[in-house]
Amino acid sequence: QDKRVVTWNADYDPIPLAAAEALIADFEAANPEIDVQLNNFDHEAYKNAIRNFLTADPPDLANWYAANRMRPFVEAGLFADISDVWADNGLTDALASSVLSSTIDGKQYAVPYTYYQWGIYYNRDAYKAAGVDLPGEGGVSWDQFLQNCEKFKAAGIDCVTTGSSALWPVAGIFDYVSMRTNGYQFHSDLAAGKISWTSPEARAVFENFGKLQPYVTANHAAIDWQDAAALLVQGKAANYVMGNFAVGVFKEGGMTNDNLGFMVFPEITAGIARSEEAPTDTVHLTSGAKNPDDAKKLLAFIASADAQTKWNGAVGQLPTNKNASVDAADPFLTAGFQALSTATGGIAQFWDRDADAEYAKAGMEGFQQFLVQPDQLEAILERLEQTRLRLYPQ
Amino acid sequence: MFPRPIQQSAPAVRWLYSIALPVALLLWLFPLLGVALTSLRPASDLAQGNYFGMPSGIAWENYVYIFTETPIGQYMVNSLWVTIPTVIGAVSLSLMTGFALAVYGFRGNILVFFMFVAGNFVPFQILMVPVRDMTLQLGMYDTWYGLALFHIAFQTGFCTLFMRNFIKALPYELIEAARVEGVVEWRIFWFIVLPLMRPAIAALSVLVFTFIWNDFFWATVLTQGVDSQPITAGLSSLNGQWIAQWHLVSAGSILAALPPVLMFFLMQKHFIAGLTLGAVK
Amino acid sequence: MTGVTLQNVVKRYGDAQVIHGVDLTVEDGEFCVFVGPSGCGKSTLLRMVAGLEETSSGAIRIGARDVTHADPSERGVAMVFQTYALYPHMTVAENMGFGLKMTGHPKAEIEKKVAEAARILKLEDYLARKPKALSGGQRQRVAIGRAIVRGPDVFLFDEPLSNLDAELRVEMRVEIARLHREIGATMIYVTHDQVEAMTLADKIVVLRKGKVEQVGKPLELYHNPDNKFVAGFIGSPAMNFVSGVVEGGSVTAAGLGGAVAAAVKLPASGKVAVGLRPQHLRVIDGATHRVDMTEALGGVSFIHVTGPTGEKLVVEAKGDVIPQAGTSVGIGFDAADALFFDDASGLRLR
Amino acid sequence: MTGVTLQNVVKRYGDAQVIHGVDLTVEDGEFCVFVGPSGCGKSTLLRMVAGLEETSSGAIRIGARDVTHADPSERGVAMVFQTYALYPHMTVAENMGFGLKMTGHPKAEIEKKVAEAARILKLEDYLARKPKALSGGQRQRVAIGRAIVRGPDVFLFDEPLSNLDAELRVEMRVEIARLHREIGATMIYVTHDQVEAMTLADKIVVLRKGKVEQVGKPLELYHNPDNKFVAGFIGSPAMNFVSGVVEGGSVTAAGLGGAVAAAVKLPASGKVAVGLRPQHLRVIDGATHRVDMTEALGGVSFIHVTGPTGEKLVVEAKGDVIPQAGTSVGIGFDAADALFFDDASGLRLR
Amino acid sequence: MFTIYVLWPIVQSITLSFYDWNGLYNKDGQFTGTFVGMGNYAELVSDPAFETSLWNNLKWLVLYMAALPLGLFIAIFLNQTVTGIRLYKSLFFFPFVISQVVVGLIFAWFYAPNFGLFYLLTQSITGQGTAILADPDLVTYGIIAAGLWPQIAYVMILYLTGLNNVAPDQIEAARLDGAKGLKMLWYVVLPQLRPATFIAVIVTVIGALRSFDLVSIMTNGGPFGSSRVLSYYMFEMALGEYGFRMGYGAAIAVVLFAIMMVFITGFIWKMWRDETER
Ligand SMILES: Nc1ncnc2c1ncn2[C@@H]1O[C@H](COP(=O)(O)OP(=O)(O)OP(=O)(O)O)[C@@H](O)[C@H]1O
Ligand SMILES: Nc1ncnc2c1ncn2[C@@H]1O[C@H](COP(=O)(O)OP(=O)(O)OP(=O)(O)O)[C@@H](O)[C@H]1O
Ligand SMILES: [Mg+2]
Ligand SMILES: [Mg+2]
Repeated sequence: QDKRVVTWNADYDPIPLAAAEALIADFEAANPEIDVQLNNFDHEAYKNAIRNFLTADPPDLANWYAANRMRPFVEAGLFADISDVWADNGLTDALASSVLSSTIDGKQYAVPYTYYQWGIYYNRDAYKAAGVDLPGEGGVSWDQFLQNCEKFKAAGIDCVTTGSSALWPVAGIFDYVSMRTNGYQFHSDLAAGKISWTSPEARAVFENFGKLQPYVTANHAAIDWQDAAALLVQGKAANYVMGNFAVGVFKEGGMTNDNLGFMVFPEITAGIARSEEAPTDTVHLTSGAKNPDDAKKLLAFIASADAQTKWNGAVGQLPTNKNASVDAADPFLTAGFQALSTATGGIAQFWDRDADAEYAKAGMEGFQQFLVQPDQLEAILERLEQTRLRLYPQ
Repeated sequence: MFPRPIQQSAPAVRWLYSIALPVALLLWLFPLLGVALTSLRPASDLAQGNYFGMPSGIAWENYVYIFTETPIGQYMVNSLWVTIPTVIGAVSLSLMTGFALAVYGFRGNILVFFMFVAGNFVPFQILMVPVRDMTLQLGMYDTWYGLALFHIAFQTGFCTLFMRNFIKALPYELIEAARVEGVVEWRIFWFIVLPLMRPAIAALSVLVFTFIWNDFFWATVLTQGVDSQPITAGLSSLNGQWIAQWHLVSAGSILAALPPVLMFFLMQKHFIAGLTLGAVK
Repeated sequence: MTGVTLQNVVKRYGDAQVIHGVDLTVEDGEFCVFVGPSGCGKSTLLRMVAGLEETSSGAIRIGARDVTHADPSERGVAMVFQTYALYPHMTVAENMGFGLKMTGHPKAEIEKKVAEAARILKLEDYLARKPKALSGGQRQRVAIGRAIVRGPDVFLFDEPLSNLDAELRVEMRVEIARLHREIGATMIYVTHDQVEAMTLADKIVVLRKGKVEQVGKPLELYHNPDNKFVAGFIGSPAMNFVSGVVEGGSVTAAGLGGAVAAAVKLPASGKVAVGLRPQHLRVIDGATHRVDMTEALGGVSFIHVTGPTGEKLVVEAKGDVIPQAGTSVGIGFDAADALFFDDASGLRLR
Repeated sequence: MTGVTLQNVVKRYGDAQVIHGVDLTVEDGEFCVFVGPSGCGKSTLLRMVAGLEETSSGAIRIGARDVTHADPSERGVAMVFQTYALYPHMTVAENMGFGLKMTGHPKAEIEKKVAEAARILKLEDYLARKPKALSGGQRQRVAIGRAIVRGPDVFLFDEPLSNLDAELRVEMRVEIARLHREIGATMIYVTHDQVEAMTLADKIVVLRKGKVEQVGKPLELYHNPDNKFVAGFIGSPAMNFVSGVVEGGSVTAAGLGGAVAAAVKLPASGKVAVGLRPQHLRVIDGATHRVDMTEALGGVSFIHVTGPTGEKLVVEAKGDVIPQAGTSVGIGFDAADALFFDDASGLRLR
Repeated sequence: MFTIYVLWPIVQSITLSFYDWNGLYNKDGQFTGTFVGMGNYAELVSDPAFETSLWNNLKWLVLYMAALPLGLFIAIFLNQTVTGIRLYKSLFFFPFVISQVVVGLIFAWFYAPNFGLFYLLTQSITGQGTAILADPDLVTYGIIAAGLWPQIAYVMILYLTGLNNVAPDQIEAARLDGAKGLKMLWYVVLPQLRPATFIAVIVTVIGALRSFDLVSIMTNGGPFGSSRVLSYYMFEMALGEYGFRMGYGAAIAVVLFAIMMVFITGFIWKMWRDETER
């Protein structure tokens, strides 16, 4: 019973938790001398708890998010550099799509093991009810989409729904409009505070965003994303810009593969390479780890194609390891895998992971406000610009 | 005496009043009644949009559900773990401080007293960061006793104010009489003051119980998991999970409201006496 | 010897001095009553004896012991408060026995003493009741009982009857007098009721602004006051004062209609006050005084008159035949009844 | 004509009847005093006149108007409360002017009337003060002032002086008497103070258990009571009652030591009560009565004696020479002073 | 203990408000903040979110005062002696006993778009449902209304006990003086209710400034921060998901404390006066 212990703090809901436990079992089977102790937290509480346990009582491994979300911990020296894990296991290649988001100052601090695609989920019944043609295989064009919206509006159906009381759902829409208008690099620079909100490019984004605005569910600011999902399920709304995790909710509400559809967000500016949003979940080695060597073994295992295939298969998300495979029976996963693997423009994390926390919040408030009060555009832009100048002094 | 007793007015007015009373009450409690009703609606009613019509049946299963499928029971137990020690701690501490402040005219007495009063009004927010930090450092973050300890400390301010005023209102001659009779101070406290404080203790206990039970802010700040979060914070996080399941939210709300409401009904006299005596919170 | 002796006792509250060096001896077994206008320091003095107020300077002795700085509980005194100060949560028996219980007396002894006190005060039937269930007079009795039980050397009473209504007051007054006869302990009693003071006291101490004005037996103070204040304070209705001028060895009081023969040593000249009690005045024929008002109380009437100098007098008259308000009358008196006081110092001229 | 007439006035609280058909006429400008034991309904009756209590049946007239069901403010009455009921947040002037302000009088007029009332009551210097800053007597004056300002037909007073100390009470009593002379309005005054009743009243109404026992001038009630209750109630100290037996046209009262000549129409036989006021008794040589206690108050002394039948008597004695407690004495009196009452009904035998 | 948990933290908070700190200690447990002097305050001045919060707090303060007349009105309405009135009084008092969390949930349900009663009500009146909590201009009022519900109940109890202690003789005197109805209320009853009013004002002010629970439960400060109040904004800044700016949060708390201090001082001053008068 002299096993070496690796401790791992995580924030899984029941289904991912079971998958993680299976993953641990596999790892322990392969490494019988190591005992992995998973300490699971409530998802919301975890965001708070991690700040405490990293200092007070650090585990070996901790779940968190990539990109800017991990930056404070890296800067405080709480997450350890694991460039060696990447190098030793050839991850730079296997996890190619996630290299950028795992890297700070040229060093890797995270092992990404799952992501999920965003896109437009739609209700075929609603399309039929409004007499709108169903989108084809490659989605619809922007103009077509807006025309459809006009028809939905006439039929009393919300063309685009969302529930923004928690703010982040609007960021999804904005990100897509932004990437489709100006491309991935623009999104990335905007999130990094490098682009002025009053620049013509930014204005162009809002102009397109504004075209969508009249068709978005009214009162979205008062409801949660699940409430909005109910609207889609009930056919009161036709399209929903959401992440793939919402599929479970749609299906719980009674939708099936027959009437739930998925398409990528329409192209706006022609010729821009398509990029997609796919927030990545990661595991990190802490600086205070007591058993870093075995922890790194586990990290490498988590990064492996087999482990990712299995875990994501159980959870219904996409593996980050390009050598892993997805469940072909799930049309949404395969569609997502397809969309992401052909996203030549790049993979974005999500507004609130690409941008610094405070900046992210200010931005999302601006997006939400714009969707409620489009006439306030100037004021919104000016405020955002001020925030930007304060946070990123030129 | 004001307004004029209704008995003295015309029969029509009296009749009107007797009608107006229940109507006003119904309107006043309407939101509460609505929630109580909703908590007993089957989920199917809500799904069909039957939010306000006759429920198609009484769904006790909503309550069964939240007890079996969610940790609401645990939350309630946590609440008790926080509330009961706080009531006992704050009340017994303040009995002593109150006695000292009321009976002995030591120097700085009034200053200490005003300190307690002022502390009582302080916005929680100014305490939040340091208290949270301190609790963390002491390793009591996310434990019921960390939360209870803070509550005891904070409530002692209010309770002392209350107790002191109550003891001050006791006839001072009682204490003098006992002194002349040769009774030592702590016995005066034990045999004379304490028995007379019984109503105050009851009132204060009820009051503190509701305050603590209903506390949300500190529950959010000092606890976070199912293992230690009290019902208010628990309900708030369950609310995050029960999107659009208003029958569950309602049932949870009713459950969370029940203990203080029961307390109020059982100890009504003390409760109101406490409020008007202490009057500040 | 368990008398009480005060020696140049002073009390200060901060800067305000409220007791200005009181010297007083209360003999063993004596019933001593403090009277004086409100705020003169009666209660303060009593509470200093009890030890409830610190003594700023001077010495207090009970019997032979100097108790100036002793704790209240060590002084062997018992006090009866105006508000009774009964412990509301204890029965009558517990109230009475509480002091003994706290000082560790055995139960049987306490019970015996309580029973004895209850017998003296006729409280046997109420021993199991709480104070709330008693009438005012009974409560007062319990308060006294509580004092008796401890068998103190000195009893202190602070206006014990002022919360009772007139009838009960008379009754309890008689009770306290009987008690004093029965136990014979030293008692100090504060009151502002004339009748209580006159009827209960062996010795009355008249206080004024924290100073002793006069000490003496009740009738001594009545008939033989040392100064104008005591003369005016003792006796009801109060003594009439008329200002007079000493001229050549005799007093002329215009308010009384002329010269008053004075059998006392007068100053060479200057002003004096002439004091005459209402019952020593009578209405006679004449036109020196105007009748302002008459009050017929049945057995006795009071006639309020104004003299030629504007000084008002009250005349007591027996019988019902009294002059009408507004008429003019004369005032008669026996010069032997008149007292004379120095106008400036208020001291009695003898 | 602004007298007050009550006609068979009844007051019920639920089932309890507290006023049993009172008939009474108070003449214009008369000063009428209600007296009676506590709880007899004095206040209730007064408040019915004021309109503060509903009248259950009967009629109340003020002047010629029937005001039985009129609003208090319409009756033209003003009331002075025992507690003064001053508005603590208003100055004296505002307190006095409040009634006029409420009835919409112009400011200048209010000021004039307030100034006038303040002059009458010597309150000019206090007009800007709040009641809290006034002494008890001044507050009482303000309360009266408030009543005066409204110039009512009838003034009602409910024990207006009972919250004042003895000295002030005398002073204010004189004040009220002066006021009545000055304004000459009808006044109804409730008190339980003998002296107030005797000295202020034109007419005393003795109430008992919600019924009028006797109405009359003060001395008339004193000398000529209709029944034993009134005889015992009016006069202080109270009349002594000794039970006697009628035998062959004369009364034998063992408590007085034998037969009492009675110049009244006696019943053929049966018991009577013999009433004698303390001042009509005197101590003589003898051994029929034992002296319980003596109270020397200076001018007058009261001797408490117990007769052979155990009946207690109070004897008033002038002068200071009084028997010792415990000695035996006899009791002398003038049979002409004795009053006789039927033992069963209490009615006076004449 | 009180010192440790209440007085000392106040000092610490004030100190902290001069630092920029993300709430993290480094792995050696050392404080990682940097001293920025008045920097946080300077930033506050130009922070639009702070401005919104301040304005909203002002709205809370002003509108919460409505609890006074409304509470008084209900108290007067209930101040009768008819059978069962005690039960009525306690039922009217109910909302106060309930946790603000529950109140928030109840009103969120009441305001919910599409099926909320309020929404339906406005829909039937204006034809266009109003989702209060989604409307940046109305949301604060919606939350205040929810807060008023228990607050009115509280004020009502204070006034009920106050009315109980109104001197009957003064009322009677005023009746003789011809004061009726509103005049009576204004000139005679209200002045006597001053102590009750004073306490009611104090608790209402405190309630308004402490308005954290409802905002947190009902809107999380949204939409786009338009229902923020200082207390919530502080929490958001210090412990919110996108926050962890402890120093900045502390600075907000200090401002809130300063506002409250005005009232605390007033209260203490009045208490001191009462105390010394006794
Ligand atoms: N704690 C105190 N601080 C300052 N002065 C005081 C204090 N207690 C009493 N005094 C003053 O001492 C004086 C004497 O008060 P005391 O109570 O002895 O009067 P008293 O003769 O008993 O009056 P009363 O007949 O009204 O009871 C008063 O002038 C009073 O104002
Ligand atoms: N609201 C009431 N309900 C029932 N009984 C009442 C009420 N008010 C007074 N009474 C009864 O009416 C009777 C007369 O009361 P009232 O106050 O008139 O007496 P009073 O002569 O003024 O006595 P006091 O001298 O004590 O003031 C009393 O027996 C009292 O108990
Ligand atoms: Mg005194
Ligand atoms: Mg009365």
